[in-house]
Amino acid sequence: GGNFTNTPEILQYPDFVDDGPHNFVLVDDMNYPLSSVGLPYYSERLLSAWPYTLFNSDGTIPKKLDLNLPLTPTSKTSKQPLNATPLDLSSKKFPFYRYDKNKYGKRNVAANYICMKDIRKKMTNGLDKEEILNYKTTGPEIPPAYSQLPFTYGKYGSDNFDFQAYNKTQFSGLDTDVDNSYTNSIIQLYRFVPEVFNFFVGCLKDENFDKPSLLSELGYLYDMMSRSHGRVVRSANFQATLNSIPQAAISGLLDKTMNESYRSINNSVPNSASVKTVSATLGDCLSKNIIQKFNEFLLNRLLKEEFESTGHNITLEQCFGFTVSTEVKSKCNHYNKETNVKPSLCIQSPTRNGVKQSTKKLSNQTILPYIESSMRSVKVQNKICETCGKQDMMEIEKTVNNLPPLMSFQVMLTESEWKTVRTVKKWLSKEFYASVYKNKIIMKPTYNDLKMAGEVFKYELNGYIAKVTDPSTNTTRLVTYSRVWDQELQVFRWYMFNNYLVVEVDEDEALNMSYWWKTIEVILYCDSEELRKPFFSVDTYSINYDILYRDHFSNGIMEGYKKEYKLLTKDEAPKAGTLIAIDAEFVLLNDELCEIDGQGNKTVVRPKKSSLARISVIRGEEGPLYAVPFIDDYVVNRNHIEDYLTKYSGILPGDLDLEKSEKQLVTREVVYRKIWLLMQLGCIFVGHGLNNDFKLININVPRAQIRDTAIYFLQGKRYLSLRYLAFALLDKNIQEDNHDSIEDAYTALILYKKYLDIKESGTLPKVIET
Amino acid sequence: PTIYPPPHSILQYHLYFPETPQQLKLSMKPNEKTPDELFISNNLREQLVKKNLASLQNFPPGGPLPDLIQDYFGLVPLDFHEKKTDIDRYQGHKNSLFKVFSNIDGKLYVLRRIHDLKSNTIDSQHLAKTFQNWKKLQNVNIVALKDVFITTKFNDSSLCLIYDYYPKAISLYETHFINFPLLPITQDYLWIYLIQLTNAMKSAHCLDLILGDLINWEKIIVTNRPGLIKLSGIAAHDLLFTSGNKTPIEINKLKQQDYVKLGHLLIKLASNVKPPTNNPLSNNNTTPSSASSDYKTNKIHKDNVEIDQLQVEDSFKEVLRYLTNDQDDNKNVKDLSVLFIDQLYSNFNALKHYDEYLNKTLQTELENSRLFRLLCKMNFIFGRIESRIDINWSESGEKFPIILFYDFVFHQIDETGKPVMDLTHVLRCLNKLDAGVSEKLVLVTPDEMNCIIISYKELKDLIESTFRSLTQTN
Amino acid sequence: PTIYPPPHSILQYHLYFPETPQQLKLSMKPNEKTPDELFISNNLREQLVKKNLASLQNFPPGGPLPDLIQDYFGLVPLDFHEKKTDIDRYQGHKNSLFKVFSNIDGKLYVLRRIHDLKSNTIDSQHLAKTFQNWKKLQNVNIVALKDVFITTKFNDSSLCLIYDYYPKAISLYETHFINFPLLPITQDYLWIYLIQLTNAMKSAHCLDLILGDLINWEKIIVTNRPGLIKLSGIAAHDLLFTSGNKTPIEINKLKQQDYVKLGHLLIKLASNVKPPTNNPLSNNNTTPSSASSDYKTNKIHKDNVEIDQLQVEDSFKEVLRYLTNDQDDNKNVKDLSVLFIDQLYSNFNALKHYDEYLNKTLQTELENSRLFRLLCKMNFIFGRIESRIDINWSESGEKFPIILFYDFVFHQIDETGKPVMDLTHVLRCLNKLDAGVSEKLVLVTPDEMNCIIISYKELKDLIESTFRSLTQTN
Repeated sequence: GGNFTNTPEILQYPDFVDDGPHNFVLVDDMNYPLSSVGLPYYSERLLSAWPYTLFNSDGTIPKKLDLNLPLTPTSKTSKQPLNATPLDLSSKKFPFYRYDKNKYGKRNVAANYICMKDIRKKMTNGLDKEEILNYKTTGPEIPPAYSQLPFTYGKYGSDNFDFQAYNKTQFSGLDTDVDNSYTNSIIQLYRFVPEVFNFFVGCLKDENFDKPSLLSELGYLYDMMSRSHGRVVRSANFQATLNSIPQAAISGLLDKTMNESYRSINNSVPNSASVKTVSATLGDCLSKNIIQKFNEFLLNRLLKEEFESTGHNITLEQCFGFTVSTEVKSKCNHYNKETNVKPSLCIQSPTRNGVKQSTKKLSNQTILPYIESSMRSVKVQNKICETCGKQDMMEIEKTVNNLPPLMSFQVMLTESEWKTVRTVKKWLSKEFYASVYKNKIIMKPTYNDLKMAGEVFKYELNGYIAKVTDPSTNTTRLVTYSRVWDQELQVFRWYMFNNYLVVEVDEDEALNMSYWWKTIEVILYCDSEELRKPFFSVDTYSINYDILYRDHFSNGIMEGYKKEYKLLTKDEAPKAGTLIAIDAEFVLLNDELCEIDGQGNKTVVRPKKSSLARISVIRGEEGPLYAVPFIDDYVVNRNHIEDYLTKYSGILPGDLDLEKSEKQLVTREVVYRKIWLLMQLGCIFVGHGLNNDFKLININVPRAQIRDTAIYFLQGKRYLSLRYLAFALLDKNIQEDNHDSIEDAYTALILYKKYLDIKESGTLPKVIET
Repeated sequence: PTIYPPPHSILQYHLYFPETPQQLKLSMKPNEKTPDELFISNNLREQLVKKNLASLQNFPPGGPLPDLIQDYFGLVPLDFHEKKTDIDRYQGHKNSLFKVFSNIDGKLYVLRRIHDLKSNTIDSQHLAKTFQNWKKLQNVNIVALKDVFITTKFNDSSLCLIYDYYPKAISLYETHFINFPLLPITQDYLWIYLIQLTNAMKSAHCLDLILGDLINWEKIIVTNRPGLIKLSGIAAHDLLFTSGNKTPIEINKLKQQDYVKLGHLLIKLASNVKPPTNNPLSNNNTTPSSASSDYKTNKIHKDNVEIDQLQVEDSFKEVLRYLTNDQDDNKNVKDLSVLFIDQLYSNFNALKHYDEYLNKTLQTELENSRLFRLLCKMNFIFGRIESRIDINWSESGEKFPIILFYDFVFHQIDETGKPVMDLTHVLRCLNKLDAGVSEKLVLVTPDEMNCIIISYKELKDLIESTFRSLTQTN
Repeated sequence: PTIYPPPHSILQYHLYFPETPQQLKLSMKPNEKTPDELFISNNLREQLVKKNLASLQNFPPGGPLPDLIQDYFGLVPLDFHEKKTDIDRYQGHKNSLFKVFSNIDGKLYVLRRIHDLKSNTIDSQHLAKTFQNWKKLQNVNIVALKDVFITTKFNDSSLCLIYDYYPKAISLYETHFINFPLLPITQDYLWIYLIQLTNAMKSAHCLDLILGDLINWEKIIVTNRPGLIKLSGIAAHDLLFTSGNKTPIEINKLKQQDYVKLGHLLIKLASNVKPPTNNPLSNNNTTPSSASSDYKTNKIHKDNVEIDQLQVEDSFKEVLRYLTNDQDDNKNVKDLSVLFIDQLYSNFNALKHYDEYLNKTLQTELENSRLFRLLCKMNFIFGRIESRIDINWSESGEKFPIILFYDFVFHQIDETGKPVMDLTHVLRCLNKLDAGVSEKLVLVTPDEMNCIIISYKELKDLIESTFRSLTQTN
C-alpha cells in the first residue's frame, strides 16, 4: 500500500518510532559528527550506493564564459509568460540578460570531455593508413576520410611524409603546410570549373608583373595541379601573394591577423570561423563564416584584377555576375533603387527571405526554394532614409535579374534550419532548370515545370564546400566535393578533397546531407553545357617567352654593375630536352616554432619559412657557351628576414632590400615565370638536392625533367653533400667561404657529367667509397 | 552471554557500497572516476567500522561480572586470548582480558586480570615502583600501561593491568598462522617487524626495562593494518616475578638476551617465508622448518646453519647473525641499525606516504560532511511550500538564482537532452559554492530565453542569508 | 548500568560514533572534557578548509593567460614565488608558477613556466631523457615531477614543468623568517629537517641524480603541517644546463657537493636557533649569525669555527662537521645516518603517532560520503524541469510521495509554523530511507487534507526506480 488515497479512512497505521533520545542539532554544528545517528540494520543494497557508474567530467575543460559578449538586459517590454507582474530591473541584483540558445547552446548541457593527449597523438602519429580513405559511414562517427589530417611537417619533415597513402587519384590534393590553409577548399572548388580553369591558366600566356596578382598565382597553381597528376601541391606562392594584400588582412582572412593559438589543433579552419558573431538584434543573427567571406573576397578581387589587366571585364563577370537590384521603400514614400553586379550570393531559408508561410513546409523542400527566395528577398528593417534622414521601418527588396552560367552561393542557415534540412531526402539538388520570368528567377526540378517561361537554362551541381563539425576534438574543418566530367567515358565522377587527402566518392554519398556533422558553406552550380567543356592546358596558347631574353630589374639598371651572367638569345632558345643546371639560395623568414612533449614528440606549430633569395641557371649544352650562366637573379624581399643563412646562401644583409641592395633585384614573380617557362618548354634541370629547391620555389617539375645529383650519389638513405662529392669525385674544393649558387650549379653540372661517365664505365659504387 | 549487536547481524559490507568490478576499472580512462574513488575507500572504511563496532560492543547487565572495578566499568570479555597457551598463564595464574570504559577519561581500555593471587604475593611498594617504571615506557610499538591495581571485586585477589585498547587487534601469530585469510610472511614484513621491534627494544632498554618474554609472537599484536605491531602485556612479568633490584651487570645481561630473543623470533618468522614462486629451483634447498623447535636451547652453530637455509635476503641474514651471536655481549641499537639503514629510510617513506593518504581521505570526508550540510541547507530552503507562492522565489524574485543554480548542479543534460548524473560535477560545483570562489557562472532560465550572471560567492551569500532568515522566522 | 545502546532502537546497527556512556557523564564535571578531544581538532579542520579554498581559487577568464596549455587548463598564478631572487631565475630566464587542472585526470598540479627559451635551446631527445630520469624519483620529501614539455602558448617558447600540487605550501624560508606568526627554528626542527633531507638525497643519489641548488631554503616547501618538508623544482636545472652525460667521477663529485650543500643549509638554519631562555649564560657566547653570508666560498676552517658557535646539540654539530668536511670525498648516507640513529627512531615514533591520530579522527567521519551520495541521488531526481510538467509528479501521480517525503524531511515546522531545521531529524530519515526499513510513516499533503501511509522501504524502491529510469532514458 502507501498509495495516495482519497478516502478519509486510514487503512494502515504508521509505526510507533523510538529512536532513542532526540537532541536538536543545528546543521551548522560542525562538531556534531554525521555518524552520530546510526544506520538501521540492512539486508539489501543501500540506496546511497552508486554501483557500476562512471563519471567522466573530471578533466573536462570548462566552457569559457565570455564576459565580453554584448550583454542585452532583458527589457521590461519583453514578454514574461510565467509572471504577470512586470519586471523591475533596477531593483534586481542579478538582472536577466538575453540568452541566445543558437549561440551558446541548450541550458545546463554537460560539457564534453575531450582528451587533448589523444588528439595530439593522432596529429603526430597519423591515422590508420588502411582506413584513412574510407569515406563511408557505418555508425554515428565521422568517417576517417573526413578526419583532421596529421601535420605533414611532423617529426621528420614533409620530405618523408607519405602523401601517396592519402591520395590514389590523378587529382592533386593541397598540402596543409602553408599559411591560410583553410583557403585550400576554395582553390579546389574552382579548379574543376572548365571555364574558370581555362581562363586562369590561359592568363599565363602573358606576362603580368605589375601588381601582386591572385589571378596569376591561381593560374600557376592550377597549371601545377593539372601537371602534377596526383602529386601533392602547395599553395605557398598564392598564400604569399594573398598575405601581401592589405584588404585580406583588414577582412581578417589571414592567419597572422587571427588568433595565433588555433593552429596547433586545427590546421584547416580557425576556431573563430565556427563562432558566429551575433548582431545585437535578434532575428537576423546570421553572419558569414570565414570561408564564405573569403569566397566573396576572392571573386571580387579576381574580377577587379581582370579589369585592371585587360581594361575591361569580360570573362569572369560573364561567368559569375549576378545583377542584383535593391529597392528600398520607406514609409516616407521615398524610393531608392540601385543595381550592382555581385559575383556570389548568400542564400538563406525562405522564411528569412520574407516568404510568408509558403504553401509547402520546409520539411519536404529541396535547396531550390532556398536559392529562389534568396534571389528575390524582402526584408523589413529599421533604417535611416537616405533622402529625408528619418529613421523608420523600411522594406528592402533585393532581386536578381539574370542567370549567370556559374552560380556561387554562400549558404547561411542556422543550426536548427540545418536540422530540418537533414530530415529532407535529396535536399541537395543535383540539377535544376531555371528561367527568368517577368524579371523574376524561377527554378524548377524538371524542364516541364518551366514550359510557359522564357529561355530555360539547365544547371548542374559542380561542387560544394562542406564544414565538418567534430565535437570529439571541438574543431571544424572544410572539405570540398567536386564533380568532374570524365571526357573519355563521358560520365561524371565525384571527388572529395580534404586538403591532401583525395578520394573518389559515390554520388549518393556526395549528395547526402543527412549527416549530423556536415553542413554546406559554399555551393557552386554550373550551366550544364559549360560543365562538360574540356580543360585546356596553357600549352595550347601562344605563350610570351620574352622574359627569358631580357632583364626586368625592380631597382632599375645600376651603373657599373657587373653581371655574372649572359642572357639567352633567341638563337639558343631552349626546347624540350635542353640541359640546364640550376641552384637556388634561400633566406630564413622565420625559424621553426615547435612544441615538445615529455616523450620527446615534436609538434611543429609554425614550420620553418624560407624565401627564395637567389637563383642561378647555367647552360648545360655543350658548345661555346657551355656552363655560362644565363640567369643569376636576386629576389626582392619585403618581409622580415630572421636569418640570412649567409654561410649557406652567400646572401648578405641588405642584399635583398630594394633600397639598399647593391645587387640587381627582380621580383619573385619574374624569377618564377622564368623557371616556369623553362619547365614548360621541357628543359632538363640538373642540380643538387633539387626536390627541396623546387619545393621552396613552389613548382612541381615533372620527374622526367629532373637530374638530381643528390639522388644519383645516394648512400643508402644518406644524401652526400655537394662539397664532399666535389672533393671526392672531382678533386675540387668548393664552398670554402660562403655558398655561391653559380659555383654550386656548375659543380652539380660537372658532377652529372661525371656520373654519366662513371655509369658508362660501371664503376659507380667504388668511386663513392673512396 | 549475548552481546550487542547480535551476532546474526553481521555487517553486510557488500551492500553498503559495492566495489566497482575490476573489469570496468581496467578499461577506465584517467579522467573517468567510479563512485568509490570519490569517497573513502571501502577497505579503510570497513576496517574503521569494525573497530568502532568492537569498541561499542556491550554486555547485558546482571551477569557474573562486576559492574565496576576500581575506575573501570562496562566490562566486555575479549575472546582475543581464548587460546590459553602456557605462555598466557602467569606463574600458573589464570588470566583474562576485558574491554573496559574508564571512569576517569571516558576512554576505552583493556583490562588484564591475573586471577587468584596468593595474598601478599606482591607488596605495595613493589607494585608502585614497577608501575612507575613501566608507565614511562611510551613507544608506538608498545601497548602503553595506564594503571595497575589489585582488586577483590572478582571475589579473589586479582592483579589488574590497564592498557590502551586497540579494537580488532589480533596477535602476530594469529595474523600469519590462524586468521582467515592467512597473511603470508614476506621479506617486507620481516624488515618492518625488525624495525618496530628494534624501536620497542630501544625504548625499553633506555629505561633499563627488559622485554624478555614479551618478544613472542603471541604477545605482539597487529593493530590498524597489517605490518603495524605492538608489544603487549608489559610489566606483568616484573610484577609477578621480579622482586629485588637488579645490578647493572644483570640488566646488561638481560638486555643482551633480548637481542637473542629478537633474533630467534625473527628466525621463526623467517622460516615461514615462502620462497618466491618464480624461482622453483631454490625451492629444493628448503628444509621444512619447524616452528615449534625450542630455539632457546640451540647453540649458535645451529642458529647459523638454520639462518643460512632461510629464504630471505642476505642482508637480513646478516642481521639475524648479529642478533643471535651470543659471543658478542656488547650488542647495541646503533650497530644493529647500521645493518638496515636502507630499510629504515624506506619504512620512513612508506609511513609518510600513508600519512598523506590518510590526510587526503580525511580531507575528502570532511569535505563530504561540509557538502552534506550545505546540501541540507539548500534543501531546507529550497522548494518549501511557503516559497511556492512567495514572489521572491518567482522568476522575478531575489531567490530565483538559487533555483537556477540547483538546476545547474543537479539537472544537467547531454546534447540529446538525456539526464547526466555526474557526481564529479556536483562535487566541483558544491565545493566552489562552499568556498565562495569569485568564479562567475551563467545560469539560464528554463525557457532558455534569459540568463543571470552570478558568482559562486554571491550565490553562497544568497543561500546563507536565505537560510538565516528562515531560522529567524518566528 | 543500562545496555548501551538501547535494544529497541532500530537506528543503532551501524553506530559509528560512540557517544559517551551514561555513567561517565555522571561522574564528570562539564569542564573536564573539551570538544577537541571528541572531535576533529578545529585546527585540522581549518587547515583542510583553507586548502580546499586554495585549490578552488580560480582566475577570471579572458585575461592574458592562455586557456589551455598542452594538457593543462584553468591557470591561476601562484604568488608563492612572488619574490624574485636570483635563485628563482633559471639561467636568466624569468619563471612563473601556476596552479593548473589536468585534462588527463582532472587533478590539480603546479606548472612552472620558464620563459622565453631561444628556439631549439633544448632538443627533444634531451628533454625526453631528462624527464624519464627525474620522473623515477619518487620520494615523500620531494615534490614529484609529472610532466615536462615545451609550449608556444605563452607566445614565446616556454619550458613547462608539471609537479604535484600542495595547497597552501610555503617555502622553508617563509615559514621561519617571513610568515606570520614566525615559527622559530628549534633543535627538533633541525633534526627532522636533517632526516628528511637525507632521505630525499638518498633517493636522488640512488638514481644518480643530483640535488644541487635544490638544497635551498627557498626551494624547500613546507606541506601539511610544520616540519614536513619537500624539495621542489626538480629537473629544471638539468633541462636548462646539462646537455651531455656525466661520467661516474663527475657524478660522484656532485654527490659529495650535495652533502656539503646540505651542511651549509643546516648551518644557516641552525644559526637562527634561539638559545634556550632558561640558560642565559650561554647566550653570551653567541655571535649574531648572518644568514646572508655566502657559505659556498667558506673554507672548512671557517665552517668549523661557525659550527662551534652554534646553539645546537653537540651531536648535531658532529653531523654538521661530517657534512661540511670537504676533505672527505667518500661521504655516504650510512655513515651520516649513524650519527643520528636515535633521531631516526624518535621520528619514526612521531610519525606513527600521527598516523594513529589520523586514524582515530577518521573514525568519526565515516558516514559522510554515504549521506552525501544519498542526498545527491535524491536531488538528481527531485525538481527536474521535465518533472514539472510530468503527470507522474502531480498530486495524483506515482512520484508524488517523493515530493511529500522531501517536504517531510526538510520542511518541518513547529506548532507556530516556524521552520524546524534539525539535523538529527534529517539524519534519522535519511538513514532509514537508505537502509529501506519497513517502518511506515504518514506523509501529509500541503493542503493538509489528505495523507499517504508509506514505508521507508517503499519510498526507497520508488526513488531507486525513478533514479534508474532517469539514467536509462532512451
